[in-house]
Amino acid sequence: MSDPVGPLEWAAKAAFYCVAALTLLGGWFAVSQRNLFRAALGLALALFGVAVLYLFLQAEFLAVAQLLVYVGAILMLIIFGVMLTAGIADPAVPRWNRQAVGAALACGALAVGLVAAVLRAPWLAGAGKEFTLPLEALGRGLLGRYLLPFELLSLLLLGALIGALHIARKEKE
Amino acid sequence: MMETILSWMIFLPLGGAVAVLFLPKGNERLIRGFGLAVTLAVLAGALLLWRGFNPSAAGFQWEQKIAWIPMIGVHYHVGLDGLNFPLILLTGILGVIALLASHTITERIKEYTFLYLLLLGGMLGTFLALDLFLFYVFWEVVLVPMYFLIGIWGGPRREYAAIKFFLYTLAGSVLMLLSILTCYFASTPHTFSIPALIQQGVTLSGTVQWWVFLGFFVAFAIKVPIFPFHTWLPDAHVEAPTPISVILAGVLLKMGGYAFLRISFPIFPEVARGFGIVFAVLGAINVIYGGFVAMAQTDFKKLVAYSSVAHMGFVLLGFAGLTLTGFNGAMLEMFNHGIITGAMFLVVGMLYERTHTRELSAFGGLGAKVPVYGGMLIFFTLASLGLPGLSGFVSEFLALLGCFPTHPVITGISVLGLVIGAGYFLLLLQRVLLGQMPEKWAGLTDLTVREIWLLVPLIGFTLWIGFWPKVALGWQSPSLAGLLYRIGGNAAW
Amino acid sequence: MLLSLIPLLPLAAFVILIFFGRRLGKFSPLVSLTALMGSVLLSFSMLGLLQDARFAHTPPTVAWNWILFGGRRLTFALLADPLAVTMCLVVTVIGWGIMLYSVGYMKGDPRYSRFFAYLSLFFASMLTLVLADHLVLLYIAWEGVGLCSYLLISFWFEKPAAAAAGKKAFLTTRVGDLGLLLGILLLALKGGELSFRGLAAHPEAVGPWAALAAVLLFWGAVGKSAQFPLHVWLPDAMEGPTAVSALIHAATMVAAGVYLTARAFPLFLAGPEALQVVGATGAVTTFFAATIACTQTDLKKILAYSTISQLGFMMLALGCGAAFAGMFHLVTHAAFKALLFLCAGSVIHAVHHQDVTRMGGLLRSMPITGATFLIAAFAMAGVPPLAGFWSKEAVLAAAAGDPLGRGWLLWTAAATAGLTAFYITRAGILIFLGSPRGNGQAHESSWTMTVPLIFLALGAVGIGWINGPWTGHAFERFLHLPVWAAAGHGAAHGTGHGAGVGHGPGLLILSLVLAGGGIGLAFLRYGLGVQLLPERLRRAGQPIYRVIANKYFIDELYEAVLIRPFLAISRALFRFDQRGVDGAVNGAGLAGLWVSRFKGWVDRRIVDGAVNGAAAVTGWLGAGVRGLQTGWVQHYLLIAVVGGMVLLLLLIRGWA
Amino acid sequence: MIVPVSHVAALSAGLFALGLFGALARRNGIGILISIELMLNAANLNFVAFSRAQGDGSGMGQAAALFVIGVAAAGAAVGLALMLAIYRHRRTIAADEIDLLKG
Repeated sequence: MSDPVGPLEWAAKAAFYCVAALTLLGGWFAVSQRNLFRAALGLALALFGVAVLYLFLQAEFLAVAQLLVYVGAILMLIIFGVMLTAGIADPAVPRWNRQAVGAALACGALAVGLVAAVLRAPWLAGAGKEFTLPLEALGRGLLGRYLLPFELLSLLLLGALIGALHIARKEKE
Repeated sequence: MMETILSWMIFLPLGGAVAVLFLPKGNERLIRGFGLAVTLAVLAGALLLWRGFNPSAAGFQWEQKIAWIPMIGVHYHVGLDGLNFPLILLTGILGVIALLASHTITERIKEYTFLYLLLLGGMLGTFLALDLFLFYVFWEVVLVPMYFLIGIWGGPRREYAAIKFFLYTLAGSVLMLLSILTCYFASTPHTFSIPALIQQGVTLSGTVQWWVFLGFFVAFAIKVPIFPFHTWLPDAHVEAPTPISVILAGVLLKMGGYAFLRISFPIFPEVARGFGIVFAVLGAINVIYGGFVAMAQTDFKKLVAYSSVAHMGFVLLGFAGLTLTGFNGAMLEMFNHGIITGAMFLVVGMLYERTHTRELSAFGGLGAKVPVYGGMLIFFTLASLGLPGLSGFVSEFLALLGCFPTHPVITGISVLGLVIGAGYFLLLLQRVLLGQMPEKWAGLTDLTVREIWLLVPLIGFTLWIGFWPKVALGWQSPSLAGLLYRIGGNAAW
Repeated sequence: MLLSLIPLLPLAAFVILIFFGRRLGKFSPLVSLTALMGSVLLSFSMLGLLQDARFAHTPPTVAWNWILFGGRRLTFALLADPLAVTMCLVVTVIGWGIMLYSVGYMKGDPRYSRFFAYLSLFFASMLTLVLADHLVLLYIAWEGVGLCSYLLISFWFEKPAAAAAGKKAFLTTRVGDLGLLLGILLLALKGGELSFRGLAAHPEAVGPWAALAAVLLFWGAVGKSAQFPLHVWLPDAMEGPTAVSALIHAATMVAAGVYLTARAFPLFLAGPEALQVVGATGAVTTFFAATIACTQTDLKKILAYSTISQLGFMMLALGCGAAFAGMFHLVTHAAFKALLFLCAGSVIHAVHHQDVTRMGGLLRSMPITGATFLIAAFAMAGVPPLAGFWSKEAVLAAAAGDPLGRGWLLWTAAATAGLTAFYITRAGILIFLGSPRGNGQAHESSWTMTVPLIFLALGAVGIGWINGPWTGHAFERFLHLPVWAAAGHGAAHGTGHGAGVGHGPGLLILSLVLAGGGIGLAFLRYGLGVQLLPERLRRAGQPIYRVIANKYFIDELYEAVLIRPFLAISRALFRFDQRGVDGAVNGAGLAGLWVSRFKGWVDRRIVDGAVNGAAAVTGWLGAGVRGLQTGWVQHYLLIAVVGGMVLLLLLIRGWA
Repeated sequence: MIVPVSHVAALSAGLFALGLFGALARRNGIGILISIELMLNAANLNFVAFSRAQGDGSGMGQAAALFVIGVAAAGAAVGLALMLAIYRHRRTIAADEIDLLKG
């Protein structure tokens, strides 16, 4: 969908920022919740947020892929993981480990640094003409120029599948 | 084959030594036979040289010069002339006799034969080498087998004696190495070859020449041995097994004297002339001191060892005069001393086998019990004390005659040595052969035919040179005259 | 040439006997006797040749080159001139007699053949010595003779005394030989001729050194002929068999010294001072030995000292320039002294001991030995018709005519003559006359011993006549070497006419009185037991007597002055050699040890220290770093992140 | 582009930092996995944003994002399997208790 013009544009910008804020919130929950299930939900919120952002960036296929794969598959996996490992809600288990403070400082500094650098960086905004990528071009790309990574990815997934199965299998006594 | 005979003579024993290692250890007869074969081959070589040797030919015969380490100008350079021919003959003869006398060595025959042949090769090499580097190599090669031969098969204090002998000679040879290197760098173009050094001389200032000559002098003095450096000799002789002390006295002591003639005198003529008085004094000391100390000995073998010191004193007297007679006397004395003292050690060894003691006080009156042995002992003792008519007298007389014109007083003193020599040798005879025989020697057996035939060639040589020295002197005299002419000595006297 | 056969025959006998001695057994003397007989005949043939005019001036010689190189040419030669032939005859003829005698004397000795081997070797060397024309050849023979005397003296070496005597003889003569050697060296150095003919031809070639060279040669003669300083070995040499003493220590070897002086006379004449030394030594020796002889009780010792005295007598004559007189006395002395010894031998063989005081009255039981002994005794004493008279008279004449006018030479000679007569008669009486003191079952020796006695007795009687006035001094004319006379200055007239009776009756009477007096006194003292000296004088003379009896304590003197210090020096030097020089060597060894030990310590402390230090530091560092490895994954992640950020920062700051 | 690229980039930076904090600070293994997924999403966001802003029409950005999603899936699967295995074995999946590699 091409860029709307005028007042509509300001609303879109506001929506965009709102979704961004929601994504961030979800991220924070995913990271901080003592109860892992809630953390998983936080992650879900964040994933949704990202999907919406893709839409804003006219990457529709990606948004759908995000929803299907990430939310549908990976999240489910994580939830199963949470379920299978006891103590998900045990309040006595401290949420952060010893180096939480240090980690927080480091990440805070990183964040500030990155954001400052990004905002001040002289992006080539508008150097190239903005253009949207027709889906059909993406498909041809995947099976054309990026055929090799595509095949490798399938191989990787197969390997991971077998590996995961083997590791998680219950040992025969 | 004939022109490379010298190399054959050197490498046959060395090769033989290596070959012995492959022989089966148990089969003693094979090893002894093989060893004898090699030494006989060397003797045959020496006799071949004798037949073909032309004493008056200038320069060296059967000379071989092959570049060995061209980079620093070292050649495998061997040659024969009047100086080393008698000593090669002596080595050949004593080589065979000493090995035959080795039947008394019973344990570890294989190592013994190996070391013995190595020693023989080293000695021949030292005498034939005409290149300072090669000479030094063979000089050291001789040391190692001798150290083991004394150290393993020797008497009670063998380790001490072997180490002392080794370190003493090594210290000397270190000084020699310094001198060799100085000669090398002082000669243009740099060379180790002795004839070349002699021709072109050594471009060194007077004092440095003296120091270099001194370096050589100390190394050779230890070997001769000369007075202050002689203390290794009695220990080495007493502790060495009989055949080895025959070789030690017969050949090793000559390397020092020979080296003086071959290296020190021709390369440093002025210094040699100046050193005459030193040689005379040291010679006199050797004769008198050696005689006195020999008089005080109670050990048979030590007495003979100190007598060697006295005999070597006459060699020095021969050098002192820088006259042809003197040099001839010195050279002949080296040859005769090898024969006579070699025989004396054999005789001592034979007695030691039967009585297992060398204390003179333990003997007495053996003359009746073992007449043939007594006869041999008397003969060689008389030869040692320089009885005229035997070879000992000829060389001592010539040495004295040669030294008399330049140092009459010192020669007069050294003549006393003749009386001292007669003194301790007759004392020896009196203690061993004459007087009452202690009953414990009742079972003593006389010499076996084998032992007699060991001594017969030596008796032959002693008598032959005693009565007709002309032949023996004929070998060496032209070369000595040439040497004297070069160093400005008095060739007419 | 025949001449070289003379010494070679006995040498051949020696070689044969050495190798086949034991097998020959009792036939071994035959070998040496035949060999010696060969030499005797050859010597007579030489004598015949000399009479022949052709050889008058060029005596037969044989020469060969001994050493030939460069400037030195030593050619040895044998020369048969009158002097040499005389000595040859003396040696071979008397020697043959003695050898025949020793066949019987040595019978039953276990080493019978070896004895004759040594005897033959002795004859070979002695004949070479006598015939030698070259000083070095003479020196070789000289020591060869010395060797034989050593071997023969210590023949019965079971007796320690014999062994020591042999050694003493060889060493003392060796000291003398040193002089001879130095003389040869000096002659060779100073351009003098080493061959006697050369020496005779131009003795002055040596120039001023002649006297010293002559004295040195004489020193050799002193050693060999047992003159004064070096006489100590002869009395001890009596330990050997009597036949040996007779041959070597009476007739032949000891005469070699006199022969050498006579042979090298031109050299002595070239240096007159040397003649004085010879004369003086002769005089001292003759008188000194005569006095000792009078006091000895051992028969062989008496004869030994008598020999020394007679040799001194000859030397005295030579010292007076009368070479002929000396040689003539040598010849006669050889005859009767050998006889005396052989008689002594047969006496000792019979009574088995040598102490004259325990003998007596043996004349009846041993008539031949007794008679021949007395003949020889009177010959030596100088009783007129016998040999001794003529030669002693000649020597006295020479002493009288001494060119240097030394009166005391004549008087010592005269006194000695008297003493000689006294002690020999004393011995004769004590042994043969008077009541038998010994155990008395002495018996006469076998024919092999008595025949030579008679043979030599004839010699002792007749030998003097060959130079008697009725033969016109034939011997002197025969022995008259041109060189002796040609000396020119004073000495000549001494030999010219002094010999024989011609020197006026004075000398004749003198010698008669001396002989008679000596015999008379001895007869009175020992025959009739008359105390010649009043009691008081005798007691006063007792200490002097004891001194003389102990041979003037010369042996003890030598022992203390020479031998003991000699051994002390050698022991001291040996200790020095052990501790001093060896000490230095071992010291060097020890020093080396200390240096190496110090170096070892340095090695351990410093070098190892540094190495261990480095290890410790790394260990400490390691421990420090180990803290990081917590095994906690997130911790690693944090480190990675922080590291990454720092790098990023640096990158941005433009550091990279 | 309704929003300047820098803003999107800033957003993804924030997200990334949050994820990193979670990975470093959370005790629970699965918590770490969750944080990792967050970081991956931040990266994807950047991919798409830049591809959109000045891509060259080849769709590289989006393709890359797709691949990242694929890899993330594989990673999560294996991670969880590991967590299960560790849990079954050690009764806990607290990261700081699993320190077998301690030096």
